[in-house]
Amino acid sequence: MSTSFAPDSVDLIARSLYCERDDRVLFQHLDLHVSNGHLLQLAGPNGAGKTTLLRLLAGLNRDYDGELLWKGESLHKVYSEYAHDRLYLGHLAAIKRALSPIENLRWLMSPWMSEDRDHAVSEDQLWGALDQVKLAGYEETPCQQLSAGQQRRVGLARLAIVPTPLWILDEPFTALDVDGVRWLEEQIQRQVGRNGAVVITSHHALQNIPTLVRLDLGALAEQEGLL
Amino acid sequence: MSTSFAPDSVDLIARSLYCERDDRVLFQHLDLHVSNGHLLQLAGPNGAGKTTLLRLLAGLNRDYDGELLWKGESLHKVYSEYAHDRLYLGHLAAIKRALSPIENLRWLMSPWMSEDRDHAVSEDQLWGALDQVKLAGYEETPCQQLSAGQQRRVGLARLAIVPTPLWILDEPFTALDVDGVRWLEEQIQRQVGRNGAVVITSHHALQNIPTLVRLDLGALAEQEGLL
Amino acid sequence: MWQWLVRLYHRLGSPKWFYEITSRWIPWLVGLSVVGCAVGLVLGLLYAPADYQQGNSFRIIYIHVPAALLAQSAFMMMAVAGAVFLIWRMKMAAWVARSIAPVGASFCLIALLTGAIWGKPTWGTWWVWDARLTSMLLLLFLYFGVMALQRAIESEDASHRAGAILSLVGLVNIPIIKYSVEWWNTLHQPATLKLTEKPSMHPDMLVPLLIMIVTTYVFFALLVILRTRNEVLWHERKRSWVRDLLES
Amino acid sequence: MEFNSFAEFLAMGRHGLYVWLSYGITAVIVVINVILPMMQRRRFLKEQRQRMRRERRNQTGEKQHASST
Amino acid sequence: MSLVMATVKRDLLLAARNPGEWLNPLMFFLMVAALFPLAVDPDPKFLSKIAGGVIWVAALLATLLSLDALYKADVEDGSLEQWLASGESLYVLALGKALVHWIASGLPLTLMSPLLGLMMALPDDAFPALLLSLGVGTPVLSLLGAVGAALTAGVRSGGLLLSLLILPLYIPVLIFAASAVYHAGIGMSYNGQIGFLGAMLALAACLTPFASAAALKLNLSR
Amino acid sequence: MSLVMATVKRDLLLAARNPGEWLNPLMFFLMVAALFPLAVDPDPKFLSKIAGGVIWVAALLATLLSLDALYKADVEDGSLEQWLASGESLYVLALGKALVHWIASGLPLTLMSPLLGLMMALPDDAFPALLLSLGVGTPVLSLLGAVGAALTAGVRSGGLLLSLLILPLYIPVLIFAASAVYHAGIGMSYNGQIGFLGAMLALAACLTPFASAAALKLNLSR
Ligand code: HEM
Ligand SMILES: Nc1ncnc2c1ncn2[C@@H]1O[C@H](COP(=O)(O)OP(=O)(O)OP(=O)(O)O)[C@@H](O)[C@H]1O
Ligand SMILES: Nc1ncnc2c1ncn2[C@@H]1O[C@H](COP(=O)(O)OP(=O)(O)OP(=O)(O)O)[C@@H](O)[C@H]1O
Ligand SMILES: [Mg+2]
Ligand SMILES: [Mg+2]
Repeated sequence: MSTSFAPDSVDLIARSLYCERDDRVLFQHLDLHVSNGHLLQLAGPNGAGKTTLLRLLAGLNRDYDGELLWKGESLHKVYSEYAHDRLYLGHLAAIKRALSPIENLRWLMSPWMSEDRDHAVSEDQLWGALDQVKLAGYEETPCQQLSAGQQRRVGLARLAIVPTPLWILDEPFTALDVDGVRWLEEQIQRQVGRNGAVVITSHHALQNIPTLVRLDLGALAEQEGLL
Repeated sequence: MSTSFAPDSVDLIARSLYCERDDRVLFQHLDLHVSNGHLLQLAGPNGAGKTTLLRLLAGLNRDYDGELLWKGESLHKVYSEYAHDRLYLGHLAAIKRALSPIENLRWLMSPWMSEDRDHAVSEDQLWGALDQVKLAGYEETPCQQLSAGQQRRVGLARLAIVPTPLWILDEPFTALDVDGVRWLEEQIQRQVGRNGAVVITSHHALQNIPTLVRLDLGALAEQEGLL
Repeated sequence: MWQWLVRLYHRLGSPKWFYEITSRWIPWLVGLSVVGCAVGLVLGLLYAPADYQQGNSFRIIYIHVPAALLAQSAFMMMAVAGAVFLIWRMKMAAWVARSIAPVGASFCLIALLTGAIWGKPTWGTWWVWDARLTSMLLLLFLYFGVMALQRAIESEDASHRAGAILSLVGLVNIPIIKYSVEWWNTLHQPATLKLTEKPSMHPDMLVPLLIMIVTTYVFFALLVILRTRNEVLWHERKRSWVRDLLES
Repeated sequence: MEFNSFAEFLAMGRHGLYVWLSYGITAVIVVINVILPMMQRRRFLKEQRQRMRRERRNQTGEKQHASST
Repeated sequence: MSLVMATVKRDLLLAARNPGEWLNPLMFFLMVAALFPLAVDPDPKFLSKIAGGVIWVAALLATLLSLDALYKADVEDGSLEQWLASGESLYVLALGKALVHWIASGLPLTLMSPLLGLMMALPDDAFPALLLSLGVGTPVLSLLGAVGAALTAGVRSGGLLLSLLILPLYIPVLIFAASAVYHAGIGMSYNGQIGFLGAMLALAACLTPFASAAALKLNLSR
Repeated sequence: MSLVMATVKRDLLLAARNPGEWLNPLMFFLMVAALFPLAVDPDPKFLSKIAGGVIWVAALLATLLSLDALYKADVEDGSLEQWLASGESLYVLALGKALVHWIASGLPLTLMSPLLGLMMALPDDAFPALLLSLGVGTPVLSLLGAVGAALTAGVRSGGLLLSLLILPLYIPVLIFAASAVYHAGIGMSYNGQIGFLGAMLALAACLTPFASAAALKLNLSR
């Protein structure tokens, strides 16, 4: 596995995004540029539209006006390449309670495990990742017997495998205890340090990362007179 | 409505409570006494057993060892009187999305609205309570068109009507904005001030109430060597 | 007397006592089952005379009837155990009830299958919608329902209670189902086909049948005890006596 | 004895198939019912013994760790 | 007692706001009954013989499917917890809920049945028996089914499980009701069957709320 | 493509861990079929005439009810979101899910059907037709039903709604399949019907995944 990403591997541009829900404009004239080494935190009060914007950026929702470009091309045109280069971790963890952590992780990582790609993820890496998130010994226990925090960690283990230069994370600190929070902060720092990029929504204050950019959707809306 | 409760109207005693879940002892040798003017906050990390203890105290769960007494008698023996004297507000709001706030509130308050009780709650009080929680104008709107915070307020409106000397509240600050939090704090202060009692679980720091007692289940468990 | 009953009850409620006492019972139960089965089957298959109408196919009776009787009483026992659990919150009763369900269902299935096989030579068809057959089929479904419900509920205590409630509801309904099915069948259809109901059976036929019935009950007890012991071990795995057992 | 030979016993006067099918199915179900709890018990014992060994190892490990620091 | 009344009122209001709740079972009823002529034989003479039984099977399945939602929403949104917190009798609640269920499913179904009778060429004499048997029999289905609904309220994908639990218990109702309709069709008296259905109704109304109440408590003390 | 394979594997694993998933529809199938002799007439001669149709109606209803859960869990726990995030083809996923559904419901149902045939006194000649028609017809039911399941995955109490959407689409399958079994029973050829079922299967396998994929996207972009 490469320990650092190529300098041009992240290039996500949003131009004058506009989005409304239920007749309320969430944001307009929104411009963004995410590239290597960036850490972008979306902030704002409940209901400001953080999750909505994050899903637009992840390509999961097409209900917007404006432009989204990946490496200069429309994001939805080059979607399968984009999908391979970014990792999306949503509110929902996609964990099956009847399956064990390793089985769940195997399913979650399967897009990056096919042989024909370079840097295909190996089975060993999965076990290693579970070890990193303190699930060693629980690899084969059904997830329904794990606590809420442990279940979240199964999804987070993906971050320890790092196959993608861009991470898009929605409230990843949910349900984590102090140790877990520290571990996740380190991962985010490492990802930025090795020239990857992270877009994140979180009420948690991120520190120690020089390139951190905060985008406050609440303030933006006020500025545009949307409230 | 009386503006203050009789000095002996709250008298809840727990003696050497013991409770285990999934083979793990949550607490043991737990003694408690809640009486007029008390504010008891249950604290502790996730999974410490706060909700579990609260539900025991509310009489909603009988899966424990030890004694629970209401005015000197076994709580479950005098349950219907106890139920009339305490208000329980759980994680779940019991709001039907197809009904309007006033319809929901009417259902929630129905145990205190029957004519044959003294101090029966009147229809006017319901409308007044909705007004207090800033839902004036939304009384007849189906709840599915309200935001999450507004939906929580429908349930909280019950606190503005105050038919009961004892309140048992589980994380009542969830999803409230700054104004809402302030209002709820005021209500709790008023309830304690007029000689009522409150038992609450919350990660929120409660201030300005001289009688506040914090019970840290995490610390307790450590002390008993349960971890 | 009363004191003794109370003591017995408390002992029964003690998993450790149950485990230890059944350790002593098991060899006897195994022995009785094997001997009873051997004697019953030798008498039934070799020495009992052939039926004048059905010939040798009647020898299926030695498993069919015991299984059918047991399947019905097992449901009753399951419901009673469930009631004990619901009323006195005795955990042992819940474990016994859970152990009975699959065993009772197995015997129900045996009764159905052997009956169906028996039907082919006797009636010329594997299945008819006769009252006895239908109510047995419904009993099987009731068993399956209890088992499926117990499996579906994640919380252990809730699953025991749900199973107990359903088996009690089922118990009240069994006579109603049985009666209605009988009534239905006799109304719709003149009794073209009937289970052989001879008033008196030749003693050479009867004795092995009685032996087999008793043996089946003993064997059933054995199976339930084996399963219940597993439940006991699982639930008491953190107690010192199980740890000691594991050490040895 | 009702039968004169073993072959006759097997044939059961034309009903052999039915009789032996019944007894066979019954035998299978009975055997399953005996084996399942026994297997369950064996699995339980194995798992618990493993768990206890693991726990003991962890405990001694911790003690060593504590004494070394 | 006022919370029971409030609940009955609220549930009826909910059914009025969300007509799918009672229209869907009705449509299902019609469709299942319509499948038979298609699958078996559309000959009216043949149909008229099986009409009573088929209509009853369809009614039974429609009731069964609508039961799944009876308690589920209340468990999920905390209504049931509030109920238990109120200290009022779960027995009466269970009775009230079964009543609401019957008003929203059994009653429209009964009223709709003559239409199906016409479509299935039910003999003219059998119409009163059909109405009567449905009128007395569907409340039994609601009462018995409510027990199953309470037992499976906390279970994911409980729909099929509920069917498995409850179908065997429905058999006596089905037998007596179908036989009442059949006998009416061939001009015989069917008082006995209706009497049995009535007895079952009385029995179910007294006993099943106990079981429902116990099952509901089990969902709560998690 | 690897995520599709992983999903098929995972879903089969889930079905193995949770046998209720495929056992419950099977039980329901048996029970519904058993209702008819009880409700209509247990006379073997009569039953043998309606057996094919009744078995098919029961199979159809069992399939229908098991469909409800097909996508619901995946929508709720975020699996589907991950799928869309992966950029792989939803068409192939929809096909894979329908396949898993058939393996867990249609296939056991087909294998179980001879037992029901025996109990319903199906004519001996009709058994191959029953097996064949179920073998070819149930995959069509799974494919068509998956579209409805995808459409209603985000809807509460979608079970009944799903039935309403899908039942009309099932009618052609039911007609051809039941007629195949009936004709086989009276000793006539039934190649034509099976041919039609085969054609429907081919058509459904090609087209329905498009519809499912579109419906799934609709659930996601909330
Ligand atoms: C699937 C088919 C069958 C089922 C489910 C079935 C069920 C039962 C049941 C439940 C009993 C016990 C009744 C009681 O005393 O409570 C019984 C007894 C008996 N069965 Fe069957 N049976 C079936 C087929 C047959 C056949 C084909 C025969 C023989 C022709 C047969 C002969 C008997 C006899 C002789 C008894 C004992 C008589 C008595 O105690 O009343 N059964 N069967
Ligand atoms: N499916 C939907 N249909 C209509 N409106 C929606 C939908 N989902 C979200 N909204 C609205 O869009 C707005 C933004 O929602 P969003 O989930 O993006 O907020 P958020 O900033 O992520 O809030 P939070 O801090 O609670 O996560 C909210 O006002 C919400 O009411
Ligand atoms: N239904 C249940 N079955 C088994 N164990 C349970 C159940 N509900 C809760 N528990 C366990 O009981 C413990 C205490 O849970 P509880 O909900 O009381 O925690 P809490 O202190 O309220 O946590 P939080 O801060 O997350 O609200 C947890 O470890 C949990 O795993
Ligand atoms: Mg959000
Ligand atoms: Mg809590």
